[in-house]
Amino acid sequence: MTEQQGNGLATVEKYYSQYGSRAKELKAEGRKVIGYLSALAPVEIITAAGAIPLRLKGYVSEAITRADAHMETIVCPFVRNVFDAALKGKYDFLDGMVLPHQCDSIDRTNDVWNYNLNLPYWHFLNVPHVTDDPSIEFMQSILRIFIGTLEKFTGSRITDESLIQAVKAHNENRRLMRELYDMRKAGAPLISGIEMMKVLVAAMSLPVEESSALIGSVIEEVKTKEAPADAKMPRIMIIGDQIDDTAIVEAIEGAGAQLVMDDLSIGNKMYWADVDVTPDPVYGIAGRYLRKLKLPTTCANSGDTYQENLEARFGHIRQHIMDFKVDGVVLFIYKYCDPYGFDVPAMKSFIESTGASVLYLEDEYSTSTLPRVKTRIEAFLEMIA
Amino acid sequence: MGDTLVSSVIGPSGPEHRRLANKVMEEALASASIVFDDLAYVVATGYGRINVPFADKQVTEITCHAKGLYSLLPTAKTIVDIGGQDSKGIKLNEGKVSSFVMNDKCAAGTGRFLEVIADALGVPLEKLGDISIKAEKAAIISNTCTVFAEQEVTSQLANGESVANLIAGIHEAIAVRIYSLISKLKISPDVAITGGGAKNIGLIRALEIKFGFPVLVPPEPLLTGAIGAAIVGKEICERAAGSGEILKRSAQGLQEATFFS
Amino acid sequence: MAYVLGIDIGSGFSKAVICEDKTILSHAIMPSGGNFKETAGKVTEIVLEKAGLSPGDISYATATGYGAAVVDFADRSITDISCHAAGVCHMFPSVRTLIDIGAQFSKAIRLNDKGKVANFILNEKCAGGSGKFIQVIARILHMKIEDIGKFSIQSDNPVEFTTGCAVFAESEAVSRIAEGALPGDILAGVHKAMASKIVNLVVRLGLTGDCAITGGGAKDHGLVRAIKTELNTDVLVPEEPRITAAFGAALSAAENIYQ
Amino acid sequence: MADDKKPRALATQAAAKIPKFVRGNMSETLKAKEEGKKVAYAYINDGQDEIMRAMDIVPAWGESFSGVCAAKRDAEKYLQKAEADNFSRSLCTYATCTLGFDMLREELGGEVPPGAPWGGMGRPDMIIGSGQQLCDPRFKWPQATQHYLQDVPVFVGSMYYPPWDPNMDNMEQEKIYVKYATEELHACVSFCEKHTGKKMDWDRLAALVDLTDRTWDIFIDTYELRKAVPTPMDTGDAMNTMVPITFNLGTQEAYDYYSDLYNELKQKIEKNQGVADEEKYRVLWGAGLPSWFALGDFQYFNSMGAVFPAETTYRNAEKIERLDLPETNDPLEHIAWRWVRFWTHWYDKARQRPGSIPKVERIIEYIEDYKCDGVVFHSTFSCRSWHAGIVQQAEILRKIYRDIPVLIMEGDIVDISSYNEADTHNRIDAFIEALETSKTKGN
Repeated sequence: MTEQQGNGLATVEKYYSQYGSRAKELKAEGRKVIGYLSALAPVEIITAAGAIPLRLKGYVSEAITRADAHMETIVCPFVRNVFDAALKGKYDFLDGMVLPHQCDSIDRTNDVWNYNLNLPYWHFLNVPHVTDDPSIEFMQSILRIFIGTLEKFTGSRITDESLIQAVKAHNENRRLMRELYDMRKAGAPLISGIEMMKVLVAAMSLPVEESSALIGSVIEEVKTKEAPADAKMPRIMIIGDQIDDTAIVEAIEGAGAQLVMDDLSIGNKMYWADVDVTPDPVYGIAGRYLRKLKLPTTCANSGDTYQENLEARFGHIRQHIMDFKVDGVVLFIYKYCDPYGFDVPAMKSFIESTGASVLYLEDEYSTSTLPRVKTRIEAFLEMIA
Repeated sequence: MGDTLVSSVIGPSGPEHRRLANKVMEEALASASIVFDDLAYVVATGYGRINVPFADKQVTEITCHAKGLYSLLPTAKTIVDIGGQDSKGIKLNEGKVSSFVMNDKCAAGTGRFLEVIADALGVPLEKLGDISIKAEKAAIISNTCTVFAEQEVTSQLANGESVANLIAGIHEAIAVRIYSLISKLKISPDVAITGGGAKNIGLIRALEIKFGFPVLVPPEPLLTGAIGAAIVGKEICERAAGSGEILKRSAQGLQEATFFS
Repeated sequence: MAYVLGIDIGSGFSKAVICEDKTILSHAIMPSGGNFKETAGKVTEIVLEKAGLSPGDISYATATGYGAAVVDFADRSITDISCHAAGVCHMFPSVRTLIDIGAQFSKAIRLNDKGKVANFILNEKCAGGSGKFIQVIARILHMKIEDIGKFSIQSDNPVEFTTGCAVFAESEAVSRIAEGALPGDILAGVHKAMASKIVNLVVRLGLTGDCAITGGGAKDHGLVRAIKTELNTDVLVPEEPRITAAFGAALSAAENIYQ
Repeated sequence: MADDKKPRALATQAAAKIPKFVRGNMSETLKAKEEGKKVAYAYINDGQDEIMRAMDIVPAWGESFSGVCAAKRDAEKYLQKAEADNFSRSLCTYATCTLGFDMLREELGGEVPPGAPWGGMGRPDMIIGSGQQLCDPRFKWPQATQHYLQDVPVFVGSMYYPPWDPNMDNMEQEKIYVKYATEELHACVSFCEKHTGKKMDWDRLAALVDLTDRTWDIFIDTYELRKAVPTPMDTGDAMNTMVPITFNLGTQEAYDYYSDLYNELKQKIEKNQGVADEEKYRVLWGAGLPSWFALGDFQYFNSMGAVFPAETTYRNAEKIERLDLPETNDPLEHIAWRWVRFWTHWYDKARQRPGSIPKVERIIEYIEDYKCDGVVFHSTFSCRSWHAGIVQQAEILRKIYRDIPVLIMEGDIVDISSYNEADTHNRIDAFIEALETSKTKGN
């Protein structure tokens, strides 16, 4: 990846606009590529299996044309869009897919994906929704089942040593991405929200070492940038599940705001918490994905009181709002999403209690609604100005 | 620079925003008997605000409705704007927007809903109000989807339900949608209604029943946003005059703009 | 020789057909409007007049369609799904898969070899795949429904419609026009969007045998072309696709006499 | 198309007793206070019924309450209340309806809002949810409720079952799942002990677990009587007779209810009494919760000679022997095995038929056993859990079994705004015609 030195953002642009192109190349060289859905998929294990983990994304500007023949329209619009993309052949180069049990929209359509795509390798990772000790133990068991199926598929054992190496590699990847995030704390960030979105998307389409190299070169490039004049633009944070396109970010930054932070499932949720390197690596992995990763589908009601539960669920959001001096939060939730949808009133009042304003948008995974979304965002910015 | 409204023009929108923008502007200038260059500043708002090339600034209809309405009805705390494409609720705090809501990706509770139904019943849009207040009993319209509500209306009509009752039923249905939208703002009086929907007495009555108190309606509801835009422009000019800075104006004159259409 | 009447009160149009046994003597089509009952009477008058018959000459009348219930002078009513099947089977005996595109609903129907409904499926509670979609777009383009086909067919660059909602397709179309898209391309886009929704119904039903399209949508060449492309097979279209159900109703009326 | 507006009539006296049953369950939650009992918000099929019963905790069922609101077409005000606080209209309407009711009750300082159907539900002392595979609202709903009842403690347990995978042996996985579920049930017991201040009486629990086994058995024995031609009871009634097995599991009342129903059905069979005047078509209710505000549609089917001798919905029980449960002294482990096997005991069958899935195997078995001529699915827009995948089931059924007439109806459990009677009846009419065709073709 030497060609990257100095022109990281150019490479990012390439991998963002031609998503998965690098994985395709490596596939041609004989590497195995495993697609995965959701931030719940333990990429460490895929890496340890010698395969390339490729995050499945949708295509917001494409209409869903083929999925509806097999999948109800009451299913999460993001899931439908990705499935549609797969039916259209956009993921034909994959050797297999892992669908973690994030929500009903994935759990209840697991059969539909498997039946219609029928890839050489398929696994539904039955992640629990609860985070107590029995759940951690259960999580380890199902991770071992997952490891077993990968070993069967690749024909080679996944040793604890290779898992530990993978854990370290992905922790390093997370560390680098956090370093890039830190560059957005400045009054005038050196990297725009649009650039950041492209980095996040590009990074999830590469083998971990290449991903780290790319982030590294982006950091180098961004460092050398001329610091822009400290413009008094409102600082925005976006919260949601998988937003993997710049369209919405362009709507925000195009209206004269700066997107300085996110709590998205391809962003901060992926990179904030490391896996503890434990003697039994599976234990560390289970703990990271079940407890450290903050998703509305892992029900952390560890606390005895409602306040404690709130802290466990949303505490990290307040931290980000303070660290990144956030003025306004865009809460972008997909229609038909029970896990996020039921959180909205509590999350909204929690965020407002930090002094930040909230714009709640319930929308499709589609640019078709962009004109209306833009008006809301502009009005929101006029309001908090 | 005074506060008086010198001239106003209302024209139907449509696909060719740009040409229509020029047309209404020309008419407004004519009726005020001034020329484009006499204007100190031009602010565009509304769904097609980006298609007003000669505007110096674009501001959303939310902010403009707030400003405009505050100047017309200073006691209003909550604004309900029932437009063609969407309905909005705006919470006012001393004339500034403190929060707002817009209807989701569904035409239920918007002016389009009324247009579609008026079409289906063969009743002119502006007549809906007067007809519906003659209804003895509002028909039950269970579908919120515009298209299926239309089907529901036609079938009830076929089963002999009266046009007046159906229109009243439709107003009831829209009032329900709008009310639950506005409820997200924690409604506080006075409530003012603007936009095309405000011209529909039947809909106003239905909403008043939901709110439980009478609502305010400006003399020309359709103008509220434009008036607000003018006020925004005036404020910008005054701020500039105060700080002595030169206003950045759009390069596009009115004449060049017409080439776009 | 017995004369039979088939009358189809759709949510958009009302159609009537008079047959002598199984041959069409006359047909009539008019908008259903607000008063189905009145329309039913009127369309029957017209079709009788065209055939030079009086009500007394009709030995059996079968009603179908959305407003069938109001046709009090009918001897019997059947759903338009069965009537479309009967009508098409008589015109094109080889057809096993039938697509009907009405004002409110699109249907995919599978026929058995006797022209009876073996299985069927209607579009979801969303008008995206129905004729409504076209009406909405035609309205903002200030265009007559019947002119739409020829505009659409000229387009080789259809606009991508990302919304499925017939009502909100309007705002999407408006912004496309503002961006300078050509009417033809927009219509082709609408047809593409509708076709994929309709074809999904066929996929769910399973495409078998020859395929025919009936209903108002079948008069739209642009839509028919788009469906052919999506289905990747040829389709049959009756000369006057809108009267298929009324014809089917007349055929079943004829059968009733000889039972 | 005769527009059938008759009030809903039931085929069995047992079904007619149900409103009293439901009303009783709801008033229990209101009486509990003076009886010194604790009330818990609970959610059906969470496997925690016997625990609550053994500790005299009165379950308050949100699903039941919302269903009643819907049946009385009186849910809109609650749905709107929830919507006003930003709960999306696309979320589970069982949950949003009850949440709206909770909000109103809190505004009245805990007093039940006037005009609440059947007296409404009392304020809970605790909330017992489950992060099990049944649906997301099962663990999000309790969390969302606590936002309004902040002093009320919430427990969310978990009861998973091995996912269906044609290439994997679920048997070895089951042990992992049962171990996990058992530990979660024990956690539930500790939670209940903590918040009732009582200790669990394990003998009593064991007795109740045994009672539930016997209730599952008699429930299935009773429902299998519906194989008779004409069927003595159809799904229209079953949407009522589901109440005891769903909301009163682990009570003698539930057991007695089904033994009464068993006897009633026996008599009807002897007298050759059917549901329809003339039973022309037998239809399987293949999947989906009903539109509680439109149960009259079952009568509309009946009026055309179509009856439903079986349904997959709310048949959430199985003959215990068929589940072949391993021996255990821990009643909680027994509950875990019972629920896990309830889902997995179809897997082997599905594995034997290439291209099949367990849900479709179950449908095929019922089609054969109950001699069904067609299948009706009901898709409700606010519930993903039971309704995502129906299109797939219909497709697989057609491909691996036969081209049996299928009708997919659309509506919602509680929100009437998605329902259109004229359209629904039109679809039913066409389906009946398709049934007629396939029967004449058949013989």
